[in-house]
Amino acid sequence: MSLELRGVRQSYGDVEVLHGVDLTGRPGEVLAVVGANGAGKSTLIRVLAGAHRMTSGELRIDGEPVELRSPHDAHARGIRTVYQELSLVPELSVTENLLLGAYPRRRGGLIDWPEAHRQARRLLDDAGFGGIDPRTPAGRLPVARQQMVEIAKALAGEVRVLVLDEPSAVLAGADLDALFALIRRLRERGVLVIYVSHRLAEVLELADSIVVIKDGQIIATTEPAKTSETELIGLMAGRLLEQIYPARREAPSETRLHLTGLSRDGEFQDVSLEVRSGEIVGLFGLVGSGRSELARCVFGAEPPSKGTGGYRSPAAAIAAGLALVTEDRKRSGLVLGMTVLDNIALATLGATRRGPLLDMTARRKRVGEMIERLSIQPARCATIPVAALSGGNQQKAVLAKWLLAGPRVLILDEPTRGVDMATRVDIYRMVDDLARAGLAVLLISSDLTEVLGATDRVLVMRQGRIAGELRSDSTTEDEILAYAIGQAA
Amino acid sequence: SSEPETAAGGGGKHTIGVANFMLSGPYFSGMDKAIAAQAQKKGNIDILSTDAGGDAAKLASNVEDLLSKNVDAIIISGGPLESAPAVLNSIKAAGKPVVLVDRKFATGEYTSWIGPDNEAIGRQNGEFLAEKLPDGGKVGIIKGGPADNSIGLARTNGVKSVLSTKPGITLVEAPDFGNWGSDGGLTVMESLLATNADLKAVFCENDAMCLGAQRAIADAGKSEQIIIAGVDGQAEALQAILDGTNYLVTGLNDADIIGAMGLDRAVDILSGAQVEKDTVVPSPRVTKENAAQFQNPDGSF
Amino acid sequence: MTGQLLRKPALVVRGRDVTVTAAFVALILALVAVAAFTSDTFLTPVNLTNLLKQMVTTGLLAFGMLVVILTGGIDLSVGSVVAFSGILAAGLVAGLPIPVAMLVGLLAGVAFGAVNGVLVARFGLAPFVVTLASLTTIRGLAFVYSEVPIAPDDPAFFTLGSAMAGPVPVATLIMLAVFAVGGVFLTRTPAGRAITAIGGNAETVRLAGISVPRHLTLAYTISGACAGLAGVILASRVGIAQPSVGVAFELDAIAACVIGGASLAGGRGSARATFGGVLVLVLINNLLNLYGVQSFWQQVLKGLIIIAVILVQRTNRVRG
Amino acid sequence: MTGQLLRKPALVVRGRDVTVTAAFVALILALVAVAAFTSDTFLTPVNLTNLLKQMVTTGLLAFGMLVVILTGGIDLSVGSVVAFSGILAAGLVAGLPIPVAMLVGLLAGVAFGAVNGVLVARFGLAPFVVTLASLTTIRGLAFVYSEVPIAPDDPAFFTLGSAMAGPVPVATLIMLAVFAVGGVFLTRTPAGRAITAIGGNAETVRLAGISVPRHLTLAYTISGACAGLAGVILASRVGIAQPSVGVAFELDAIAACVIGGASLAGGRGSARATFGGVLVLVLINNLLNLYGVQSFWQQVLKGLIIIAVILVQRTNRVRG
Ligand SMILES: Nc1ncnc2c1ncn2[C@@H]1O[C@H](COP(=O)(O)OP(=O)(O)OP(=O)(O)O)[C@@H](O)[C@H]1O
Ligand SMILES: Nc1ncnc2c1ncn2[C@@H]1O[C@H](COP(=O)(O)OP(=O)(O)OP(=O)(O)O)[C@@H](O)[C@H]1O
Ligand SMILES: [Mg+2]
Ligand SMILES: [Mg+2]
Repeated sequence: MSLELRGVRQSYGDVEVLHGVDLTGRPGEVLAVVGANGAGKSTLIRVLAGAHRMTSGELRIDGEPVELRSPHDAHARGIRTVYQELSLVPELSVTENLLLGAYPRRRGGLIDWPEAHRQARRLLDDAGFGGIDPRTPAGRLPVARQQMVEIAKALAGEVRVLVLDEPSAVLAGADLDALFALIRRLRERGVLVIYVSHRLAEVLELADSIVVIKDGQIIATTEPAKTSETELIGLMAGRLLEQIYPARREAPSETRLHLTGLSRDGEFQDVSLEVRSGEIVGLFGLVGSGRSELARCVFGAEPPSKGTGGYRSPAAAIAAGLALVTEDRKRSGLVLGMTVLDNIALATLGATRRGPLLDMTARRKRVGEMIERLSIQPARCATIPVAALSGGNQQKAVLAKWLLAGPRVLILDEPTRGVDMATRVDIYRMVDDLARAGLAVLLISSDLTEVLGATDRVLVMRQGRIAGELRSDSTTEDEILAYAIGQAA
Repeated sequence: SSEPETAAGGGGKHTIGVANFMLSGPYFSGMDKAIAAQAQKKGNIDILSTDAGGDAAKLASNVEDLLSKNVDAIIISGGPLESAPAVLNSIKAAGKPVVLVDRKFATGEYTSWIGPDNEAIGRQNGEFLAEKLPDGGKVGIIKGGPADNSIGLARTNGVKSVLSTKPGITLVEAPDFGNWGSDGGLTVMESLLATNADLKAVFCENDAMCLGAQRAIADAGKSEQIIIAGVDGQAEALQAILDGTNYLVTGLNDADIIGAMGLDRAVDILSGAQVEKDTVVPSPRVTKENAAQFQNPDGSF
Repeated sequence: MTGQLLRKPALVVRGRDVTVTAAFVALILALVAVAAFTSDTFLTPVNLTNLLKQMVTTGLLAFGMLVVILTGGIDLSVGSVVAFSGILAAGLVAGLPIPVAMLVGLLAGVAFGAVNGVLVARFGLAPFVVTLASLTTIRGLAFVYSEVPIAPDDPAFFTLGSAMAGPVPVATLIMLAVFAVGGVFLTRTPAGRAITAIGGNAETVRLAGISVPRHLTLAYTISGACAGLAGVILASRVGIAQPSVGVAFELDAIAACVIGGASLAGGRGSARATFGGVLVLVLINNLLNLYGVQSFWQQVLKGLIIIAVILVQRTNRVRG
Repeated sequence: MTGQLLRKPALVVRGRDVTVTAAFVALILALVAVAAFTSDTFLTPVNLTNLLKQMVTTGLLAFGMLVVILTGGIDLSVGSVVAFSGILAAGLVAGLPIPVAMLVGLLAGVAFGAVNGVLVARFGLAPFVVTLASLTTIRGLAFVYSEVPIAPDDPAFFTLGSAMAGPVPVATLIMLAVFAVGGVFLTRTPAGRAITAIGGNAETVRLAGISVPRHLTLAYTISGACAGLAGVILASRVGIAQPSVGVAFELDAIAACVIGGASLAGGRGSARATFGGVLVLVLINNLLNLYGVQSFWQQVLKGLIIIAVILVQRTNRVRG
């Protein structure tokens, strides 16, 4: 079915976020929506999903004006949405999450669980995600699997429009391929797929047409053949970014992080590695290869079962100069209800004191400088809740928190997930500056280009072990991937 | 400001404050009502009643509220409260008379007290049970518990002081409290029956618990075997006694009488009369023979 | 919060939560075994019947509480509802046939539950405070209805509470039926699953097109209904309805749910395990009485035992 | 959960949570105005002094409760601690100087709080159940210590509770000092910020190198200390310590926090607004008394007014 948005405006409270968006999608089309953090992509999607009523404007389906009163309404019309934030019920089984509200029933009205599991199985198989056991509680699955369940959930019943908000942010390797294959199958079946992503390479590969949204307005509509990554970034950011990755000139000196035979049962085994002052070491692996667990263990968040080099507790790690930017900022990076100031000051709570009291002036000053240095937007955000920032700016706030602690070793776990290109460039630049100033950086990433572009060395993890070590300037994406999937020569 | 009013009222328009420690028990709410009813009967008396909901500090606040409204006298129905020296002090400081009804406070100065002799009620019950159990046997005791300790203790001690001297009678105290309610009396009795099937009688520290215990005994089919003795004279208990059930006796502790007397006492004091300091209201033994005369269809308890 | 869930997930088998873990069953059996070996009285028919009778009120309240707890809420007002429903039913016996009077008593519980539900669901107020306020108001109303206890003359009023079906009290059978039907409701009907899911992630449920307010209201109404039923049965059992009855009953009900492994954050808990929690509480009370532990020490021990039980429950869950 | 946070952010001005909204202040002023215009008695010095005295216990308990609620927990045991601390202090007067006896009473509260804290923090047990169990145990211990109330002879025992500093009771000054110092503690010390942050996201706080167990324990210890202090002051004010005092005190304390806009999920709430909540509760009680509303109707109305107040609070927050 074709879908048309005319002059859509949407506000949160008094703040208008979408200023008259026009958009047209046709059946069998993959329509990519790209834009910087906070441009309004997710808001647009929530309007399409019936989760927000638009302030003004019109939605036409097959030329007919319609009003979406609720998510249910949109669902009934075949518009399915996979939100940017995972929204499964963690306690419930995958089956229940897939069928929530639409269970198969026996005569007498009771839920037919065996049939429900069969239907769930079928949904997962049809989506190409056969590896997931429908009886597992959703909360037990790794993030990537949860994302796949979300996608499969959207496919129940008759789908006519599928809206995906950054589905690839947590996927990699075969999982990503499965998603692309699914999207192509859907396109062939005449489904309109609206696809939001910060990964421009995959947008260019997948999309039929691309719209660029900036500050709540569509500023360009184009096609992959007629544009390039650089041009898109320029449009999104409103400035030209001549170079994404800073040129690395490695000058490593003393060893700052040294792991020998570190293991944690069931998660990773026998990991030995070194990160030296002034270098950026990438840690690549497929989702579930144990990189995050390794980082948490080094940082003292979880005890190791064997080996040396990890710290006893986060406090000990911080005292030794470590900083860990975790992969899930909402769950373990931020206190969402607190102010930006409180969040940024959290890891250095005791640092600004006058007697037993916090020195509020000094604290505001320190944090203010950091907000400026990382150009966190909006600029005067110190006293607003961090939850009100866009994703990319939240990520910068986490980084700011750790930079205030003046670390000697910085571990970054997927620091650019969900972050727009312009901001990424800022982050790469910042990390590079830090390395040049003598920091040792361990960069965990599932983004191959990033791993190649931003680091000096790459360690590849596979099934909890270090499977290989490569030099970034003399290897290729294929080679790294080969190690990651265990097919290296 | 009340001085001219009193003068204009031509002799005896008074406001009397009633400070209830708690109203959530039929005995206590009955007391409150009896005071109000007697004031109504007398005319010319305004009653301001407060309830502390079982909270001693709230009682103190309530009394302070009453004093700030410049009441002429205060009646305290202290219920399970053992004493409230600070409250009595503040009333004294305000120069107002205070009449205690039912509960005599262990410490502190008061103007007058009207209430029962709980130990005497207990002894009375003990003697009755001793008469009914000439061959001895086991007598269960169900206590109310924390909220009302010394009153309950006095009643139980009264019973014990008599029965422990009788050969052949053994006393079995239930380990758990009945919390002064019928539901509590029921469960405690059930447990007691499980461990002591051969009880011949049971004494509870008030009628409400006895009524619950009576059901438990009936459910166990032991109504013929076990007789019941309570305290208070709660309407349902009087009915049960009159009906000739195994509920044989209670000791009258009549909120209506005590309440009315308390109000009268306060008025007497205000009119300058010389009054008795402590007045024990007799608690007649109520059995089938005399129960009818204590039934009061208009009574509030 | 989500983080903790991820680290200690509930077991789910065939779409059903399994919190009645082996260790928990073992704990109950151990309690029974200790009781049987150390007390001559424990296994006597009289005592067993007592046990069956004494679990009725806590059991009924605990099931209603579980439903509310599954949504992530709490219902503090159940004790007051017990009082109100009981005294209303007893009061109405004067003018209405007994079954009708009792039904009206129960319906009063339903009505209070629905009001709680609407305040929580439609107005978005915190369940703790809403039901705390209604605890106060409903208790007041019970006293306003009758300050004094009401004891209906008609002995038929006692039937519901004291009738026996063989060795088992009818009231106990009713309570068991509530658990059985309630268990099926929670695990095998869309409404039951929606209630469970709301406690896990209300926003997701809303986006799935399921009405969150309606199901929240339903949950509180069920709790009100259970409390109303408990109130009527209790009044019938005691033969006297007291406006002061039921103070702090909510605490035992909540304790039963938590001992049964329910999470106060919502989304986790089962009818069977909650019933286990009720058993544990009733067994503890019974044992302390059989051993003749004095009342104050009973309180001291009861608190300590509850802590011990949830420590066992927790250790078990972390390992599991 | 996250969704809700996004939709209703707390107002935050200059790094401090501002939950004392204009409407809330207006509400309190309106209550005062109504009281002043409709009752001759309200503005009399005697009544105002009463008000000051009446807010002491609820105030002290509410501040301690706030600290625990900020961490996302709850402390149900405060009422029992009030009883234990009071009776211990009164009992010790026989052998110890009065200030020392009172200090020991307070320290008993600190100790109970610390035990609650350790059970919650180190063993990861649900605060609701831990403090529910300790409510029972501590109440039992109070009775074990003395079944009967203790009234020390020495009139100096009354001083703490009844001394006046001009028109203001000393006990009220102590309570106000707790709020003042406590407010600074919560907003301007590392530990206070950590406690607030834990309620928002404990995992984030842990990874920031801050000891979550230590701060949780601290929070419960503060609540225990406040309850101990309240217990000692109460015993001194009444002149007699009863083991049965304090039942359901926790409910008013929690209500005060919530009326002041604290979130029971943790992370949101302020000392000032909680003090406002205490004021509202005390004013409601005082007014109902001044108007001579009958006791049971007082209960009915009190519940309804609490609902009305939090409805106003909520409407205000959603708009804000
Ligand atoms: N619930 C909300 N309340 C208030 N403001 C919001 C809310 N959600 C989003 N915003 C604001 O609306 C703007 C658009 O946000 P939106 O989430 O649509 O951006 P986005 O393009 O999806 O960004 P990202 O790439 O970071 O996901 C941002 O400025 C954001 O801060
Ligand atoms: N279903 C599951 N149940 C329990 N533990 C799991 C499950 N799936 C994964 N894990 C554990 O989590 C570990 C690491 O998963 P995680 O997804 O964090 O790895 P990762 O390499 O950091 O990948 P990414 O950060 O890209 O998600 C796994 O090695 C495994 O021990
Ligand atoms: Mg977005
Ligand atoms: Mg990871």
